[in-house]
Amino acid sequence: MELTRHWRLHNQRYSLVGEQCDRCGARLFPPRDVCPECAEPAQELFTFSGRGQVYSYSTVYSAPEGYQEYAPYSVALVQLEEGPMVTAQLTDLGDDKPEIGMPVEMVTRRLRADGDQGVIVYGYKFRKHVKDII
Amino acid sequence: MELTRHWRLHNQRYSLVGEQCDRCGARLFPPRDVCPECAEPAQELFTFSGRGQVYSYSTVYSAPEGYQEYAPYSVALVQLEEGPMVTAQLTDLGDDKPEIGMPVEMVTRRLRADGDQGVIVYGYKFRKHVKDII
Amino acid sequence: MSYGMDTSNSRPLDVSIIGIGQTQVAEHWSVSLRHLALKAIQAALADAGVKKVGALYVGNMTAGTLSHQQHLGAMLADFAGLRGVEAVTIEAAEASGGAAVRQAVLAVQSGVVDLAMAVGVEKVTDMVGSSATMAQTNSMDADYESVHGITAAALGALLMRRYMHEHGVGLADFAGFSVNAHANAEGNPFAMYRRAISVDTYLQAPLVADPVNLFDSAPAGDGAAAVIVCRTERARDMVPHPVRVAASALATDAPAVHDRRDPLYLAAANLAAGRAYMAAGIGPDQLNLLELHDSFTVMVALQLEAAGFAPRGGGWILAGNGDIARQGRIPISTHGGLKARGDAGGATGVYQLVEVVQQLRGTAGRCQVPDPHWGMALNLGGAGGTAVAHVLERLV
Amino acid sequence: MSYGMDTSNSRPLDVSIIGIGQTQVAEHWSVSLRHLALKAIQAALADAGVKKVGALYVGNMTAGTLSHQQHLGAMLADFAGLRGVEAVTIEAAEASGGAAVRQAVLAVQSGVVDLAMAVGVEKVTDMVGSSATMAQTNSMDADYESVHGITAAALGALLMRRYMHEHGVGLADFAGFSVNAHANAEGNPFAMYRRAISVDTYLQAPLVADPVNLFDSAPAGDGAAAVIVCRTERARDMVPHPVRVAASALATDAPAVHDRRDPLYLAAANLAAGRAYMAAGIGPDQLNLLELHDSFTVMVALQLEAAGFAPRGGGWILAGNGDIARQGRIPISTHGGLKARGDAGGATGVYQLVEVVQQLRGTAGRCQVPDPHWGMALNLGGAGGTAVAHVLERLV
Ligand SMILES: [Zn+2]
Ligand SMILES: [Zn+2]
Repeated sequence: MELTRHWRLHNQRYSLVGEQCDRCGARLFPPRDVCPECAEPAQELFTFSGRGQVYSYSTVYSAPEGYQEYAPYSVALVQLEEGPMVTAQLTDLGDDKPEIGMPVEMVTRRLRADGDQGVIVYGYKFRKHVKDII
Repeated sequence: MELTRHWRLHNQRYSLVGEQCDRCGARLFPPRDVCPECAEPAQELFTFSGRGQVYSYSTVYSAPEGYQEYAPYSVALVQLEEGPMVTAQLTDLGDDKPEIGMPVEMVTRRLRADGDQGVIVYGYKFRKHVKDII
Repeated sequence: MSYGMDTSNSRPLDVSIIGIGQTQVAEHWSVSLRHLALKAIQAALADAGVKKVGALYVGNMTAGTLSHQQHLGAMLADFAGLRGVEAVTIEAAEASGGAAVRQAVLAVQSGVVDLAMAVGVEKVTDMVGSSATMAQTNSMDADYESVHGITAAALGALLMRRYMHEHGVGLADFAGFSVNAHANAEGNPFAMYRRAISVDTYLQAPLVADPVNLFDSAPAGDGAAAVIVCRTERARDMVPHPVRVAASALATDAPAVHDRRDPLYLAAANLAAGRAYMAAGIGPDQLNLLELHDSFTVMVALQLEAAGFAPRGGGWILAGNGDIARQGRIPISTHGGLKARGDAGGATGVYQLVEVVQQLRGTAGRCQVPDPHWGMALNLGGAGGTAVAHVLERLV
Repeated sequence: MSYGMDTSNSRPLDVSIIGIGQTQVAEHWSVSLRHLALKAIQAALADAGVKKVGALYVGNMTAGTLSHQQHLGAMLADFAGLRGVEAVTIEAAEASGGAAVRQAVLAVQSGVVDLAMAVGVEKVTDMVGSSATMAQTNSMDADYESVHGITAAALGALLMRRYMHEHGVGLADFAGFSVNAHANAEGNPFAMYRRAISVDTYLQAPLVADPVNLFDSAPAGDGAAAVIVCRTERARDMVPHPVRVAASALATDAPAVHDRRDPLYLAAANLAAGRAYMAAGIGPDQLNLLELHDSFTVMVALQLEAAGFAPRGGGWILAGNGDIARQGRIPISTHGGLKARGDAGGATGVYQLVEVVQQLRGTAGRCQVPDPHWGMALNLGGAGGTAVAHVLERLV
């Protein structure tokens, strides 16, 4: 059972809550308390917009335990518009093929079912971002 | 799945096959290829009688994954009559309480069922040895 | 008493401890492994008055199985703002922390690394129940111990029952070890349980694995502790109260109890303590305190015997004769030990050294032993398959 | 090219390798982890002509998760007839082996340990399928990488696709790395696959994680390798052909690729190689061979760039211009590399050093590079979160 490990990450998984460095202004996701740019404390919370673009992508055919039922699935490095990069799955692709530079937005989806003890983990994935209708 | 790990130990688990040191005659179980007494190679196989006595014993109430269905169960250090000591469960105790010095003999029993992938592991346990009827 | 003939590990060292840090041992449900480690690392950096170190040695045992996380060297270096720095994990079961400190000492002694940090961290509450129990068995022989459903508590129980049988002692004879540890923990703000217990409480505690009861064994908790070492000459310039690492030794024994010639003899602890005494140029009589690995009360008795404080079969006597108290001949578990400070698995060895440093600095508060000059930490892995001994000396 | 400013790890060493041993990398179904390690340990002891060592450093990554077995220091020391000896496990993901060698070097350099052995051992076939795949992800960030179902192959693929995009190269441009490794492995009796492959075979290989195909990635196998080090002066007396450890360096980066400023820049490899060059007093041009961590072809390109053999974005050119061949400017994967000798996880770094020693001794048989004087081993953990560099020199 590993409920608490996932519960601890609730704000990150559901809302992309990261941090901002007081000193250099760097925006950090995942949050890390110490700014990697200037080594100063960075504990001011900052919620990311969830918009970004695909930096790179691939497909997992041979999945680890807990992910086999979803295989094959698309994974990507997504560069958020505020700067940081995140690792995540691409979802809701339909017939679209992912491509580098494709605009994406964060959505909440099931990440995995946790083995025979059944903890289901939800969190961010990214889907193709369709321009806002004004 | 970890079939092969258990299959490798078949001769030890089912028949207490150990080794004897060519040089100092030490009998070794578990087998270890290098004699801990004289650091010489010890690869001559030696099958233990399976008889011995209880060196110490205890009861496990809070069992690890894979053993919970058997708890509480008795465990012991058994000194084999040929010298080596082995760690094993005591079984078939009925109303008897184990005691230090109690004569025991090896029997084959189910050790564990291996999680959701269902590999059942058999091997040695020890039961109270009733004097042979001649 | 024989400590073995090997003197290879007994060269004089030129290393001192200049910084210490620790978190409380507790069920830190809301704190991740990396955040726990960060707190101890930052506390140690602040204590030493430095921003960086040249190498980071992480002592950890269960992160791979309980948190699905290895590669902690790179991860913690990066997370603590030390990106780029040399960093690896040292694992020697529950002796991982002591072993990490030893690697830090060797790195500094080699002249290659200037400032080295050892951080012990253990996050045992990422999984609970039988999975957690299973992770603890990874220090045993998987093929010949764990497969039989043996637990750490059962191993302690097998040793305790045999000890009682061979030496004709009863459960009550062990009570003093537990009572002493809990009494000492009252003064330690980093302890998991800060409440004294009575002999009666001990005797009436529920069984964990007969004859081991709840107060014979140590409660597992999350925790992190860190120390920073550098050359002694530099240490004197950097901090007002460096503590010298007079000796560091690590020895092993068969990890499986059944593979030992005499299960009631802790050969690795004897070797490590013996080498440490030789290197420090002292004997057990000169020690003013001893932090030992009191995972089970019987292990206390066996370590006191292995480290020269009692003859074979006589360790239990110290539970009742006042020797181990704060004012006694050889105070032990002065901050609560594993029993009451809490058992933070592979972080234990670093906690022990942090505590010895506090004692030698004279900053141990209500845990303070009167005016100590020498202290030793003895950290065990498994049921004694690894032993790490460090002798520390107050510099005046 | 910047190797960073830190010179703390660049002190001169006085350490040499006097013994090497290895097993074939293979699916050793019938051989346990301890037996695998024993073979390499005994081979190294025999090669050095010694019976014992003063310390044993075990490089391993997956035993805790795949074999339910940690505490390998005590276990392997005991099993190999070295009971009592100092022994611990060093873990730095797939760089565990190189890191273990570095600890052996530091221990000898410190003067505390006389003879030290590093043994890398990995037993990946104790579990198969998705459990084994999961164990490999322990080197990533569990909370922010593994939880998204990322695999090692997927990380390699993310880097490869971006590399192809930024530098305008195609799949065929990587073929030479794989073809070279397989050709070299034909002469290595310890290799997992001893068969040359053609460019066509490479191009038609099934996808593992697009664009990574079967021949872009390295096959996992069981294996063990060991080296023994001591002071150089003593080494000259003990064996006819000691090989000097001219430099040893370990550096880290963020273990998660997304945490790096530029995912296509291997900062840790750059730091480690740079420190090693400085300590050895040479540059990349002097090196006669390089064993690098060719877990994926794109990682070869990135390491060649990080270690000074190509400008940023130019590493792929060496796949096709002959430079990396046995007679080329900088021969790589001379015994097959991870790709064809096989990827023995945390044992890899020790295999690399065994192979460089064979080259410098002139005993590499059909793998022999002509008359080498300097060789380097570059061992990565994860996707470059840890890098260990060792420069070896033939003593004449
Ligand atoms: Zn900043
Ligand atoms: Zn013998």
